[in-house]
Parts: sequence; structure tokens; C-alpha cells
Amino acid sequence: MKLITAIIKPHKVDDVKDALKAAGVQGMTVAEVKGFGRQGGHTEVYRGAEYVVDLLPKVRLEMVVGDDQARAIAEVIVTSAKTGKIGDGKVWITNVEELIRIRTDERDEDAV
Amino acid sequence: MKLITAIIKPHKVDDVKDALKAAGVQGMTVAEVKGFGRQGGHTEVYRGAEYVVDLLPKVRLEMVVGDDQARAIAEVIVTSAKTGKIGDGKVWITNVEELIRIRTDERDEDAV
Amino acid sequence: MKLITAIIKPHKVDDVKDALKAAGVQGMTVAEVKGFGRQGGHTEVYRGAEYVVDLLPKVRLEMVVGDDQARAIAEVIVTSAKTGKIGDGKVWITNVEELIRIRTDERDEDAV
Amino acid sequence: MELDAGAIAWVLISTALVLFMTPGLAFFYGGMVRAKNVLGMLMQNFFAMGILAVLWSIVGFSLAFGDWGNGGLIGNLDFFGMSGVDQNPVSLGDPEGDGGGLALGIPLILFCAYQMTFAIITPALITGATADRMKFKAYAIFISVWLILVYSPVAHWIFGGGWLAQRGALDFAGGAVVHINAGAAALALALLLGKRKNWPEQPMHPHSLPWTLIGTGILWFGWAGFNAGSALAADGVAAQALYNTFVAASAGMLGWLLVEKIKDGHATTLGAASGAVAGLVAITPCAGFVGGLSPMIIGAVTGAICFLAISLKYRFGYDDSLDVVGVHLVGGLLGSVLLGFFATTEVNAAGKDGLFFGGGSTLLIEQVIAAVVVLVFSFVVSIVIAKVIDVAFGGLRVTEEDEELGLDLSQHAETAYNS
Amino acid sequence: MELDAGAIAWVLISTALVLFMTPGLAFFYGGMVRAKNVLGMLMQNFFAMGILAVLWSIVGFSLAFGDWGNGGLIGNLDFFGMSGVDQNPVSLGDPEGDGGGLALGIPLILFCAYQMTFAIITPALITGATADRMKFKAYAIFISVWLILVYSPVAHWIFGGGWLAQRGALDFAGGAVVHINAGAAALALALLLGKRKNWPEQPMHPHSLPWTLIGTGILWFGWAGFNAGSALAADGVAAQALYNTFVAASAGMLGWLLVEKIKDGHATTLGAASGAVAGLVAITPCAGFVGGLSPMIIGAVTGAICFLAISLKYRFGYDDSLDVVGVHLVGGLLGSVLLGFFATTEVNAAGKDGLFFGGGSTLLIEQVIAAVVVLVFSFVVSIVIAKVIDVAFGGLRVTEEDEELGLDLSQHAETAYNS
Amino acid sequence: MELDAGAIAWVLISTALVLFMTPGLAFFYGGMVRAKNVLGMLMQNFFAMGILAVLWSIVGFSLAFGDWGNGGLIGNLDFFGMSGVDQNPVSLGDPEGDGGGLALGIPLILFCAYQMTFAIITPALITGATADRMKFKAYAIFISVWLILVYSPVAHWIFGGGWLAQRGALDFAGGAVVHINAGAAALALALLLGKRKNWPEQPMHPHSLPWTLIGTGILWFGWAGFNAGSALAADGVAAQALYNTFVAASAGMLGWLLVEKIKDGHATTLGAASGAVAGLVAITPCAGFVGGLSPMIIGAVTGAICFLAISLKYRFGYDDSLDVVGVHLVGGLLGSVLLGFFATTEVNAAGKDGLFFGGGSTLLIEQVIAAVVVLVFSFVVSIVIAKVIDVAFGGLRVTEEDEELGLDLSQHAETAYNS
Ligand SMILES: Nc1ncnc2c1ncn2[C@@H]1O[C@H](COP(=O)(O)OP(=O)(O)O)[C@@H](O)[C@H]1O
Ligand SMILES: Nc1ncnc2c1ncn2[C@@H]1O[C@H](COP(=O)(O)OP(=O)(O)O)[C@@H](O)[C@H]1O
Ligand SMILES: Nc1ncnc2c1ncn2[C@@H]1O[C@H](COP(=O)(O)OP(=O)(O)O)[C@@H](O)[C@H]1O
Repeated sequence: MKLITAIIKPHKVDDVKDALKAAGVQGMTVAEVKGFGRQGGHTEVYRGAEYVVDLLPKVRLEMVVGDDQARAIAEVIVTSAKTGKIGDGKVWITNVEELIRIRTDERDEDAV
Repeated sequence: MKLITAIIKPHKVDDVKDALKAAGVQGMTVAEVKGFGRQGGHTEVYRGAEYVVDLLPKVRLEMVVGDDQARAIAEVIVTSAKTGKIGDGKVWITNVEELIRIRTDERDEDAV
Repeated sequence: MKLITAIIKPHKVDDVKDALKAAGVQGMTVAEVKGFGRQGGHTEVYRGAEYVVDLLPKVRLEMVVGDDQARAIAEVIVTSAKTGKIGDGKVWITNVEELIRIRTDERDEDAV
Repeated sequence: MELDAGAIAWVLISTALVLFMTPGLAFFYGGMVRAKNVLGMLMQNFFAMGILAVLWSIVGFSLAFGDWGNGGLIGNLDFFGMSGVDQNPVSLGDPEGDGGGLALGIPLILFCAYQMTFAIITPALITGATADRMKFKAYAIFISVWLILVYSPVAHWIFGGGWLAQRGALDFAGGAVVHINAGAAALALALLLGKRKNWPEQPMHPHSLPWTLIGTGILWFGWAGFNAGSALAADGVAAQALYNTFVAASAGMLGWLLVEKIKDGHATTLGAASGAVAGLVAITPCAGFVGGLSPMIIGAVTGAICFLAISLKYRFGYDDSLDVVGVHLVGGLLGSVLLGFFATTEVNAAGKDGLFFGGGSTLLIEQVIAAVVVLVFSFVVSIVIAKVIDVAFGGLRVTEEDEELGLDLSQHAETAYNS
Repeated sequence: MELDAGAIAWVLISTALVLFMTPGLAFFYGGMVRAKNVLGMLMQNFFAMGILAVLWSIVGFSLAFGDWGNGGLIGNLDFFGMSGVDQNPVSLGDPEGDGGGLALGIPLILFCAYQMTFAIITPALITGATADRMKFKAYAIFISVWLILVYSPVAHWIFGGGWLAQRGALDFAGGAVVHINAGAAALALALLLGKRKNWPEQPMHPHSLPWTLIGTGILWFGWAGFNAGSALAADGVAAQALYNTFVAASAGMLGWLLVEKIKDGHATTLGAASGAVAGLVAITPCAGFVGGLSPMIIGAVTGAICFLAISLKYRFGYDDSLDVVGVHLVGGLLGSVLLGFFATTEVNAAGKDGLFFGGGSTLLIEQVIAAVVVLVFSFVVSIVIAKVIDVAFGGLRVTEEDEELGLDLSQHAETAYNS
Repeated sequence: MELDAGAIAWVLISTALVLFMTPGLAFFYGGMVRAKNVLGMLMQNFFAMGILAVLWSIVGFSLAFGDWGNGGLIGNLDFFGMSGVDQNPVSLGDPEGDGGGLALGIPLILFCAYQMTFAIITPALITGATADRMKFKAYAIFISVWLILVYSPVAHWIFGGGWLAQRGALDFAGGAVVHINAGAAALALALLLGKRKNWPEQPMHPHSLPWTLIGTGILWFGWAGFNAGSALAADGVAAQALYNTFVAASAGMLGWLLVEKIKDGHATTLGAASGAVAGLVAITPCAGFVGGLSPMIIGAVTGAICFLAISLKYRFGYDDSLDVVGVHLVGGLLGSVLLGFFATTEVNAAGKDGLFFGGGSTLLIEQVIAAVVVLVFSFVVSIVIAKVIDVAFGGLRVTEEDEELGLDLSQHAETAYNS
């Protein structure tokens, strides 16, 4: 199995989720994170003191999928998360050695 | 070394933590996340507008452990996090190439 | 490519970020997490009931980097995050099979 | 009339209470928007407390209450720049003579301050309709102009003894002057601004209902000053108005929750808050003119109908984001019209008898006329003001990027929550 | 007595202040529960503002204050449906004659509104004991019935010139009527409902102490209206009551923190809030009857003892989740009994002298009797009401899944916080 | 003078309003600190409500108001332990005779309670300068001693008819007694404590601007009691003071935002809040002595200048964390001095005419003298008190680890937010 991790823009979460559902993904885990990157940041001002804030709100998705689906699903994410503007984020794939579904003790591909 | 990642139900955190402590785990990192899965969601209503919320609160644990302990520890998590009801979550194992303890510069198994 | 994950103390985030920028890192993702470890915890008291809280605030950084830079960057993190006091955290490296930049569809080293 | 320490004490605190309602409103609304827009919402409300107090002092008060009782469009500039607004008892128009007038046991400066708090919160009510997408600059200009061109004239027509009051319309504390007025402007702006991006396809959950609830608590509390303070004396009518206000809020909550529970299957916290506010809106024009169980009926009916009214925006497709139309316009209309049925001189000799209390349909007709006049006037002039700002000052709405980023960062360079 | 504008002004604002206490209480409690239950808590309190105002108006006020001074179980239905509750000065019982009575310089409708706010907050106090596990429906029925069967009679016995008042018990603003009464019901419900799942093994930290603190601030502020408003006039007794209230809260905080610091090693924020509330509870019956340093002593003693009292629930194993018993029942008992020591007619000629002020033990005995009677009555009737609801309306407690999911989602289909 | 129910009603509620300001201040400040220090901040403010009320009752009130009108350093112990603080009308000094004195239509116990709320909030203002790094124990001792050694004497000099009042300085509600006084102590402590770790290199964003905004709303609301309550009667001067207070806050906001927008490019929410508070500070000494457009000018000028003043700390390198010096010291100085220009006896016969109203420079000079005296006295004595605590009680500042961990955990063993 493979673990796909994606960092995307917050307002794209619903689009990506819908696309993934359509592509047959049945489970994933989502976290609110902050991203540092080329997108740069913005300036905040508090009582005259200016701060450059270069950590922007992003959403992190992770899902374990079958070996053969990994690339296709990564493409689905890329397509549905794209706005074409800087800061769209990244997707990466790592290898998973073992996966267990807690409820049933099912393993690996069965547990996806 | 191996990295064990587990997605579990929030109210099981204490049980799992206790079980892991008992099993000799000395460190882990915990995050509040949201999960999408078979468990489905629930409906929320705001001024007459209904929304299906399919992201449910979950907790994500991650811990790097020695190669030989990985499977046993995964089992400990599975056992202690199980309620038998849908939505119990997943555990997966990936390979770690190197681990460093920041404080001491210790490496790999010494750094666990 | 490699994925470097680091768990550090919250007040070290700015130092580490600056050091990473200086070392040429162009992107990373940051999350607020809680850490359990040797550092132990502290006691909280609410209306006479004492609780030991052993999950402490930590920050989790993750960044995908080129294979050849991984070790150097891990060292940068270790150096800049070190206070020498217990609880400084961990850094670990895992292998990434594929990386995609969503905006441009660039792959792997180009996508970093 | 001479100064009356009891009356002064009550109007002093009432003024403070109504002033406190605008922060209350800020949080009532602020809890309902997304986290990236909460400061935008709070700022719009607090800024209203800044600019409108100053404009009211300089010119608004004079336009509304100068030349009390003239039957024209607007007052005059006698009180321009606070001139003549002193500590003597209020004596406007010709209180002793035939022309009618207003004589009170409180100083004119206090009357001006009390009315100032109304002039602040009325435009602030509009912010619920423009949430998440209006430029701060455009907003600032809009409410400033609106105070002069809409609020002050309408206040003059009714509170200032003007033509609607002379025809015989009643409005104890601002059903028409405040709620219909602001509600119509809110509708106008919601239409001109267009929908929030992705509305209604994507859910936009309230980011913090506790804020909304604490705002509700403050509004409910402050409404004591709004309605019972409008007696401008510490007397039986003020007492009646206070009781009516509180019980109408309660009944409004129950009316809303009942229909909500039947229709949606749940009694929600946001529903409780919304119903209470709907009841408060409806009782506003009636507070000092009705008695017995009438306030309860007015509250309950309005709570139930306002719940139904908030779905209009989905039917007609305008994005009245936080339901200013559904709650304030509809609630204000209901209150103003129901007064035509429930008013009774048993409760207030200075009032009238409505249809149910032997007064025939005279009052009812005047209530409808006043409501429609204010609605149309406010709607039309608001459209004109907004259009002019749109053209002359660089647009009403923030850019798409700024909307996505949120008002807090794009308009004010701040974020609400940090660690 | 004639209407007195100063008294009216003060009771008007006092009514608003006490009304505002219920939102304050909502947040005081709401901050202490877990994030998934905060709306459940807020809703229970706000809903009390809805249903109880209506029931009070229709029947509760009449049951408590109709036939003032009758020595039986309850008043009558003279004021049913607000009939006769008008703007004339309060004149209940036979104020001029021998039978005793209540004559005030405020309108009856204002007295009704003021008492209404007490009738709202008293049942609302109970929510702290039932937190996180009571069905909303069961709660709604419970407080409605409790208002009629428990609150109204007890209010009649003491505030309505009934048998406990006639025997000679003093209760300035509700030590027995409000705090012992609600505290006993809270104990009853905590016992019937059983413990929250995993209590006390798993920690259930307050999810937002700032909410608790702002609730404390609102309660403290509103208590001015609760206690000093109970003078029902703007006079020296009201002034004394206000000072006593504030200083007792302060001393309550210090008493609690001192013992907490010694016992636990820390002076906590939650302790400061809890101690202040304990002091406020204790001074409630005493506010207009004690003077000098007495309020400080009463506050400090109560703060210290209440801190110790909250550990009773661990000893006896009932889950009084937010310590309604430890703070309100124990605090109410302490205040009521200490009044038997500290009361003095130097401060209030209409009061009595306690043991320390030359009055012997007469008052003390009556205070104990009244406290015990109210405690037992409320506890027993609450058990009965709850049992009936349990059997007849489908249970008091939410399912295990719903408890785990939280009240916000399971009872109200909402979540408190979103991004 | 006889008791006056209207005056009593107004001062009763004013007392409650000022009491409510300290929780307001707690949140105004609490929102600005980082999440790990918010309870530390809230606790310091709430604790002030505990300890200072008790100390004020026992000795502070007597030191400030005992022997009214004596020209020395301090009052006497006539009122020690609340002795003689009864329900009779205030009659201090020799009101009928030549020596001057204070006669009011409110009970002495109410006057004591009202002044108590000032004695609470003044030391609490200091917490903004010591944020995030002062030991709770050191803080507790500091404010206790400061109340006795600094606040009570200064209150005596001005409010107690002492030497500064006799020279001719005016201070309606505490420009010098409260704001300059607290601001100077804040500067002293900021210097002694040193900077927060990593300040100013690392940003320390406000963790929740909504808290700051709700605090602002409460402060604004409560300031009605602070300033208009200081008339100690429900009369024309109180009315004038109320209007002046509200409009100065509004103008202060506009002044601040204008300069901020020009200088930083944005009008911020925190700026709106800060400007309003600056305006409120400046109008405090002036509230009952100025009229017409003067309050607007005073507010606007102060808002603008305070915005510039907050950058002083970066220039001089002291860490006045939440700008107590920039807002309260500078704002208090401006208000006190501007009164020398804008005061007019047209508004208050008991006041004086300033430079712009035909009074020449007499008043202005006295205003400057009073301001400087209070500033220097408070600064010097604060340094001494803090130094003694530092040496004798184990230091002022928490350890580096505790600062990193946050005050909530290290001082109070609590965390503010949980799930
Ligand atoms: N090397 C990386 N490793 C992990 N996350 C990254 C990396 N580079 C970027 N990111 C994440 O992706 C987000 C977008 O990256 P950015 O460089 O701003 O734009 P783009 O993806 O369009 O090139 C960042 O905010 C960060 O969260
Ligand atoms: N393929 C997956 N990859 C990552 N996380 C997953 C995956 N499937 C499920 N999860 C996580 O596990 C949680 C539980 O999954 P769910 O399908 O609801 O129930 P169950 O684990 O009982 O089959 C989800 O909420 C999600 O957080
Ligand atoms: N085996 C592990 N796997 C993942 N995270 C760990 C592990 N051990 C420690 N951590 C993280 O590192 C943090 C610091 O670890 P700790 O043992 O307290 O101190 P130190 O790193 O100095 O040995 C922990 O709070 C936790 O977040």
C-alpha cells in the first residue's frame, strides 16, 4: 500500500473530497496545518508593529491506498485541488508496509 | 526503525496511551484531526439549512519505534483502541531511515 | 526524495524556520501537536481535583527534500532546535516515492 | 417640565444599555461568520460606534429633532454642532401650546445621547446582510451617508413628531425607525453585493456559536434600555415596556423553536437566540402600548413567522447572510402591524386602541402606511447611495482573493485567533 | 404608597441585571464543560429564559404572590394570565391593616417582572449538576414542572409573606428560595441521573476557563441587581446591600483561594471565580440585614468551606458535575444560618437581631428551620418529578452514544466551534 | 443634604458598572496576550477585585476620605474597619461651613462602595505592563501595598479635598488619580521587570482579538458609570458627563484609526479598540467640566497622539507589553492638561474656566502641577515598593522556564483552552 499525503488550500477541501469520493476513496484523515512556501505571506499589524506572517492556513490530507491506485488517486487530488495560483500545495507518496483496521483486525489491502 | 501512525477515536486516547506506556513506549506525538470514512457523518442544522458533516473528530498518534517492536506495538494500539463499532480507525507502519534526538544528537535506535 | 519530519518545541519555530530558510529550504508544512515523552508533564488542578497532564505542546514540521540534501537539512533542524533541555524533540527521515506540485504538475526534485 | 432625578437615572443607564447593544450585536453576528471574517464583522460594528456618534452629534441629531414637529422631510440645523444642546429639560416643539411637542424631565443633552445610541445601532444592524464581502471603506462611507440621508429623516418623521407621527402612526422604540429601516437597507445591499462566493453550495457554519449566544445575552439585556428607556421616564409605562420586552423575547424563542423542532427535528441553540431576537424586534414598536398577554402573543407569532421567513432567501436567491431581512425586516413589519391590533390606551393613555381593543382599523391602517413608507424609502435611497459609492469610490465588494483570504487579513491586516 | 421614580429606576435596571445573570450563568457553567457539550449547557440556560418567563407570567407569579400572606402551601390564581398585574403601586396583602402586607413605590407589573428573573435563574442553577448527560426534552419538562411545584410554593412561603416568613425567617434575596432550593434539586437530579461516563477516572477539564471567567464577571455585576434590587427601593438598605454583596464576593474569593493554596499548592483562576460565587451565594439572604465587617466574614467563611465542600462528591460518589451542591446548596445553607448570627436591626429596621447582635437564638432557629424545610421539600419533590418524567417521557438521560458524541450534536444538531 | 432616590439609583448602578469594568479590563488585556498567559492575566484582574475590596474596606477608604479636606499627605483612620460608614447621607468635611466639604444625596456606604470600585480598577490597570512575566505572589503583594501607599494618598489629595484639590486642580473622575497614577506605576514595573523573553524580536500576537473587543465593549459601557457616576447625582452634569464620555470614545477611535491608516496602511480592529479606550481615558478628568464639541476634540487628539505614543517603547526599549504607558499615562496626561484649555463653568458651575473659555492659565498650571506630582509620586513609590518585594519576597519575575511554559500553568496550574 501507499500513503498519499497532500497539502492543499483550505477552500478546496470540499472539491477534493468530492472528487476522491467519486474516485472510490473510502477513507482519509484531514488536519488543519500551516504552510510555508513560495506563496510568501502577508503582513499583520498590531498597534503599529508590523509582522510578516509567512505561515498560511493549509489543509493536510492523508490516505492509505492500494499500490495500484496510488498514482491515479494522486492525479485526482492534483486535478481537483488545482487553482493554478501559487500556493496550491504538494502531493507526495510514500510506501506503507502494513495497514490494520482497528475495528476488525483486517490487514493491508482489506483494511483500506 | 518504523513509524507507526494510528487514527483513533478521541475518547480512546487515554486508554491507548496507558497501554502504550505499559508496553514500554516512551514517546509519541499526538494531533487532533478529522476523519472521513465508512462511519458516515451526522447532520447539522443552522437556521433551517441542513448540512451533512462527514468529517468526524479523530486523534492521530505517531511514534517511531525499533524495527522489532513495531508489530507488537501496533497490536497494542489495535487492542486498546478497539470499541468494535464503526469508525475505530486505522494503524499503519512505514519505514524510517534515520531518527535523531535533537537534545543529544543520538541516532536511530538510541534516539527512540 | 526524502520526507523529514521534526517535532520541536513551540518557541523554537522561528529559529528553525530562519535556519531552514538560510539553508535554502523553500517549503514546509507546520502543525500544532502534543507530545508525550521523557519530559514528563505537569499537574493541573481544577476545583481540588489534580490531573497529571503528560501531553505537552509541540510543533511538527514536515518537508520533502531532495535525497542529497536530507541529512544536511536534518542537521540544520537539530542545531537550530536544540536547547539542550529535555523535551527538545525528534527528527526522522523517510523515503518519498513521488512528489507532485499541484499548481504545475511538476514532479519529484522539480516539485520540491 | 422640571428635571426629574428618577427619570434621569433611568435614561442615563438606558443610554449606556443601548450603547452596549452594539458590541452585543457585533458578537451576535461575529459568532455566525467564519473565523477568517470575525474581525471584519466586529470592526464594522465598533466602527459604527465611532463614526456615527460623531456625525450624529454634528448634524444627525439636528436633522432628526431640530424643528420638532415640522411635517416636512427633515428637521433643521438649529442643533448643528451641538449648539444649544444643553442641560435644560427637553422642551421641543410647542409642548404647552396647540401644536404639540415633547416635554421631558430629562436634560436635552441626555436625550441627544440616548438617541445617539439608536443612530449607532440602526446602521450597524445592516452588517449582518453584507457579511464577509463588503469593503471596509465602502461600508464606512455607506453608513455615514445613510445616517444623514435615511436614518435622520425617518427618525424625524416618527420620533421627531413629523408627518407619520402626525398622521397617527405609533412606534414606541423603533419598529419602523430602526428595524424596518435597517432591514430594507440590508435587503438593498444584499441584492447589490451579490452572493458570497460558493453560497449556498458550500456550508458556511457559524465559527463560534458561544459568541452568538453571548451577543444574544447582551442584546436581550440592553433591550431593556432600548424599549423601557423609550418611555423617557421612570414610570408605569417604562415598567410595562420592560415586562413586555422580556416576555416577548421569551415567547419569540418558544415560537421559533416550536416550528423549528417540527420542521427540522431539532431545537437549536442558534434557533433559541434567533427567536429571542425576533421577539425583541417585534415588541420594539409595541413595548409601551400593549398589555396583558399581548406581548407574549406578539413575540410567539413573530418567532414562528421569522423562522419561516429566513428560508425566503433560498427561494429568491439573495444572500442575506445572517438574516437581517428575515429577522429585522420581517420582525419589524410584524411588530408594527400587530400593534394595530393589540394597542390599548389602558396601558398608555398617550397611545391608541387597536382593532382588538375597540379602536377600529384606524391605527392599523396608519401602521401599515408607516411601515410601507419607511420600507420603500429606505430601500430606494439605500440602493442609490450604494450605487454611487460603487461607481465613485472603487466598488462595494472586495476582490475574490480578498474574500477567500477573509476580511480580517485583507481589510484589517489582523487574524482573530493565535496561539 | 405612591410610585417613586427613583425606586422605579433602580428596580427597572435591577430587573435587567438579574435577567442578564442567566446568560452569565450559562457561560460560567459552559466554560467548565467539554467543548462537545457547551451548546447543550448554553441552550439549557437560554431555554430557561424562554419557557420560564412565559410560565411565570401565566401562572407562577400568581401562585407565589396571589393571596399575599396566606399561610398555606401556595398562593392563588388571582393574577392568572397576568390579570390585574397593572401599573399601580404594589399593594399586596393588607399593608395598612394588621394582617401585614407589601406596599412598594413601584408598579405591580415591575414587581412581577423582577420576580420573573428570579424564577428564571433558580431552575437554571440546576443545570450545573446535570451537565453533559441530561436529555434536552427531559430537562425542558423538568424545569417547567419544577417552577410550578417547587419554586412557586417556596417563593410564596418566604417572599410571598407565607408561613416561613410569618414564623420569622429572613431571606433578603433568596438564600433559601433560590440557592438552597436549586441546590437540593441539583443533588436530587445528580443522584438520579448517575455519573457521567468515565467520571471521575478520566479528567474532564473545563474547555474554556475564559468563558467561565466572563460568566463570573456577569454574575458578579448582575448580583448587584439581585441583592440590592431586593430592597425594592433606592434607599439606604439598597446601598448597604450593594456594598455587602460586592465585599462578600471579594472575601469569598480570598477564603477559597487561601484554603486552596494551602491544600493544593496553587491559587487557581477557577478557584477565584468559584470563591467569588460562593461569597455571593452566602450574602444573598443576608444582604440587607447585616453591616460593618459582617459581610466580609460571611463571605470569607463561606468561600473557605465551599472549597472543602466540593470534595464531598468524591467521597460520596455522586457526580455533581459543576458543584451546584458544593457551592449553591452549601453556600445557601451557610448564608441562611450565618444570618442568624450576624443580622442587626441597626442596618435594617425591618430586619431582626441575630445571636451576635443581642437577638438571642430566636432568629437562628427560624433560619435553620426554613433552610431545612426548603431543602427537604425541594429534594423530595424534585425526585418525584424526575422519576415521573423518567417513566412517562422516555428517560432522563441521553444514550451512551449520544453522551460520547456530545450534547451539542446529539441534542441540537450543532457544533460550537468551526473554522 | 437628604437622601435622593434618583441619585441613589444612579450611583447604585454606577457602582455596579465600574465593578464590571475590571472583568472588562481583564478581557481587554487577556485577548492581547498569548494563549498560555491568558489565565494569568484574567487572574490578576479578578484577584484585584478580591483583595483590594477587602483592603479598601478595612483601611483604604479611611485613608483616602477620613478627615476630608485635610491638606496633608493622607486622611485618617476614622473609618477604619468600616466604622461609621453608615446609611446616612454623605457629609464629609464641613459642607455647611467655610472649610468646604462634601455633601451628597447618597448614603456614605454607597459612596464607599462606589469609590471601592475605583480602588480596584486602578491597580488592575497596571497588569497590562507586567504581562506574561510577573510572579503572581509578587503581584498580589505589590497591588496590596500600592493601594495603601500610593492610591489612597493620591485619592485623598484630589478626591478627598486634599492639597491638590485645594490648590485648584480639577479631576472629574480620575484622570490623575486613576490613569496617570496607574500609568506611572506601570512604567516603573515595566522598567524593573525587564523585557519579556524574545521581545521585540519575536512577534507576540494577541491570541484572541475577540476577547479584546468584548473587553472594550464592557469598558465602554462601564465607563458610563465611571464618569457620569462621578457626578454622584442624577442631574444635568451627569447627563453631560455621559454624553461627553461616549462621544470622546468615538472620537478617540477615529483619531487613532486615521493616523494608523495613514502610517500603517490599515485601520485595525485593535486600533479601533485602543483608540476608543484612549478617548475614554482622556475624557475621564474632563467629563463633567467640558461641553459642546470639546469632548470630541479631546477624544480625537488623544486617540491620534496615543497611537504615536505607543511606539515610544520601541524607541526607549522598555517592554510596556500592552501599552499602559502609551494609553493610560499619556492619555491621562493629555486629558488632565487639555482640561486646562477646555473647562467651562457654563457646563458645571462647580468647575472652572480654562484657557479657551476665558479662564486664563490658572487652571492649566494647576492641571500640569497635579499631573506631574501624581506621576512622580506614583513612579517613585512604585519603584521602592517593587524593589522591596524583589529583595524581601523572592523576586518579581518568574523563572525563564516558567515564562516559557506560560503563567497559566506555572502560576495557576491550569490551561485556558481544552477540547
Ligand atoms: N518541500 C515541501 N515539503 C512539505 N510541504 C511543502 C513543501 N513545499 C511546500 N509545501 C507546502 O505546500 C504549500 C504550498 O507551497 P508553495 O511553495 O507556497 O506554493 P506551490 O505549491 O504553488 O509551489 C506550502 O504552504 C506548504 O504547506
Ligand atoms: N484509507 C485511509 N487512509 C487514512 N485514514 C483513513 C483511511 N480510512 C479511514 N481512515 C481514518 O480512519 C477513520 C475511521 O475509518 P472508518 O472507515 O470510518 O471506520 P473503520 O475504521 O471502522 O472502518 C476515518 O475517520 C479516518 O480518519
Ligand atoms: N518515539 C517517538 N516517536 C514520535 N515522537 C516522539 C517519540 N519520542 C518523543 N517524541 C516526541 O518528541 C517530544 C520530546 O521527547 P522527550 O522524550 O520528551 O524528550 P527528548 O526528545 O529530549 O528525549 C515528545 O514530546 C514527542 O512529541
